[in-house]
Amino acid sequence: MSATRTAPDYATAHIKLELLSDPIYLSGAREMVSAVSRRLGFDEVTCCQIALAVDEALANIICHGYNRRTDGKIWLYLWPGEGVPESPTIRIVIEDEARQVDIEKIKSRDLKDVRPGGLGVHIIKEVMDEVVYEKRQKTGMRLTMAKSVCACDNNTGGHRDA
Amino acid sequence: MSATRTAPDYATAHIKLELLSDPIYLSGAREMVSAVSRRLGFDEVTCCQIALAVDEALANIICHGYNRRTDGKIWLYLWPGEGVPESPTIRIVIEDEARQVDIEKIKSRDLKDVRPGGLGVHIIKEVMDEVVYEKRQKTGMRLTMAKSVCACDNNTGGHRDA
Amino acid sequence: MRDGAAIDVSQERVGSAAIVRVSGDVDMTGSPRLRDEIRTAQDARPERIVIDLSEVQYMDSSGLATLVEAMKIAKNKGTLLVLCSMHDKVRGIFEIARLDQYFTIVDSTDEALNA
Amino acid sequence: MRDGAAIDVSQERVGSAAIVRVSGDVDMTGSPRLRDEIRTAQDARPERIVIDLSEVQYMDSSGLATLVEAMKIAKNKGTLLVLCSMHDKVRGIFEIARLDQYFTIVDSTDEALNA
Ligand SMILES: Nc1ncnc2c1ncn2[C@@H]1O[C@H](COP(=O)(O)OP(=O)(O)O)[C@@H](O)[C@H]1O
Ligand SMILES: Nc1ncnc2c1ncn2[C@@H]1O[C@H](COP(=O)(O)OP(=O)(O)O)[C@@H](O)[C@H]1O
Repeated sequence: MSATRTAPDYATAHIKLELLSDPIYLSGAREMVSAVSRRLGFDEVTCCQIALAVDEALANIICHGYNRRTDGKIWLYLWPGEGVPESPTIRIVIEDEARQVDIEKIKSRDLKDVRPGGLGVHIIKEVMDEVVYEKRQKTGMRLTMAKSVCACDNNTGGHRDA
Repeated sequence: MSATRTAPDYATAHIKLELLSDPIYLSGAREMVSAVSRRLGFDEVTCCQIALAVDEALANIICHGYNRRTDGKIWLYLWPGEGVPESPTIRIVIEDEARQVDIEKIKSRDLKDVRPGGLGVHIIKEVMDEVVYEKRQKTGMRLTMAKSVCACDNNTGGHRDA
Repeated sequence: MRDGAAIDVSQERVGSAAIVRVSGDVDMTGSPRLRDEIRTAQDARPERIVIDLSEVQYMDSSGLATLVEAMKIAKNKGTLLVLCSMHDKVRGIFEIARLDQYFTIVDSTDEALNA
Repeated sequence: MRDGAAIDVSQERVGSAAIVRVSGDVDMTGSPRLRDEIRTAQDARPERIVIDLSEVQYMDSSGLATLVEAMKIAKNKGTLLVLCSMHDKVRGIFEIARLDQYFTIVDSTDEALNA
């Protein structure tokens, strides 16, 4: 989950969203991703889950990356998968210029140790098929997430047992 | 309605969205704008109207600017107004690299001459407070739109008589 | 290829009337499908076409264009065309376009079948 | 200054119970308001706190954190805390976080008042 990759091919993204690290823009970002997912062919539940993953990722960048500064920048890139609406795919890359943290530290609490907080990263990993955190070249972090639904299976993800 | 202006101060935009001129992304763009408008303090009806104006503007760029090519680029910039939630303001700039047209030609049909089509620009002007079309410096068009609700009036726009 | 439309359109025959039911967003991606379905309904030459918009949360000018075209054809053919169960949000755009008087708009399918 | 929260929270006393009603999106902007309202309810030391989520279409982990905290305080004070009328979309996130067993979740306010 922490492989080092080269930067994505930004130029091929179908959608690029740059927003300030202000929590008031979380809903705009997730509604956009949710609406696009729907048009790509994902069912309602999966659209909500993809939007939730985006919301959790952005909230973490705002809280942990920018320490709740509201003037930081966040970039979201979106690629639809090739293919039929029965097997939609979406790839999302989220980048920031916030502080860099060691990848091992990006993890939620033990689920059994119930206390407020410490669930965002778990939710992201549960809901998406592919989740890779990495440090960007110079500054900030990059999160790459992908989700596919195969026409042949009914598993829309999210409720698997860990 | 066709004053020539200098380019907006892109760097100060709170949100920048770049998307392909593919109609499947219309819903993502308008849902984003609608959600942001809601957080800025606009009421439900006004949020829908602002989203509608954005949708009409993007659809026109796709149809008339890019002649339905789906690989053109469109940029949307968004600025919130300063001020209290009781008097929200939003400013939206939409730009393209499509063909340039004379500003006088960007107008809807006479409303009395009922026929299919020819309503988008009318809707945009009816719904927003400020609507300015202009040619960009080298290529493409720019549309600047703004909407405010004054705490002191109940006119949320859109149903005025022309 | 995906067509990206978030719309469903179906039709039903009730006596001499055709009911066209739409759900989803009637925007540039959805309007062509609505247009096709209304055409099919019109080709069967019903006395009345009812377009049920109860499940439509969003419509833009491409939807208006589709309905204006349908109305023109209906008038030509002497068919009655009635819109019903429109949400306030959707009615707003008919008012902005001054089309609320051009169409017959009623509250329910029942009313539309008997209007 | 705008606070950007798209949430409304109110409360009502019904006998020895406090009902906290939430509507809107319980995300990072909305959760602090929910937290305040639950605190106020808890300070009045009711026997039971019912959190009515019927008008909540969206919740993220900040909402879960707020409710887990409320539950911890409730357990400390010997108050019963019950969640009710949760949408399936919202229940999904409780399941993902394995919190569906941690909370008492019922279908209606009536049930919550009598559970
Ligand atoms: N974008 C990020 N930048 C820096 N640290 C992060 C980021 N996302 C997550 N983390 C780290 O991972 C931890 C777990 O995150 P999460 O599961 O979302 O729970 P919480 O945010 O409630 O602590 C955080 O406490 C933080 O240390
Ligand atoms: N972004 C644009 N680029 C080029 N021409 C445009 C653009 N927007 C509007 N127009 C012109 O304005 C006219 C009126 O637009 P509109 O009122 O939306 O009706 P319609 O799109 O149905 O023709 C269009 O026919 C077109 O000639």
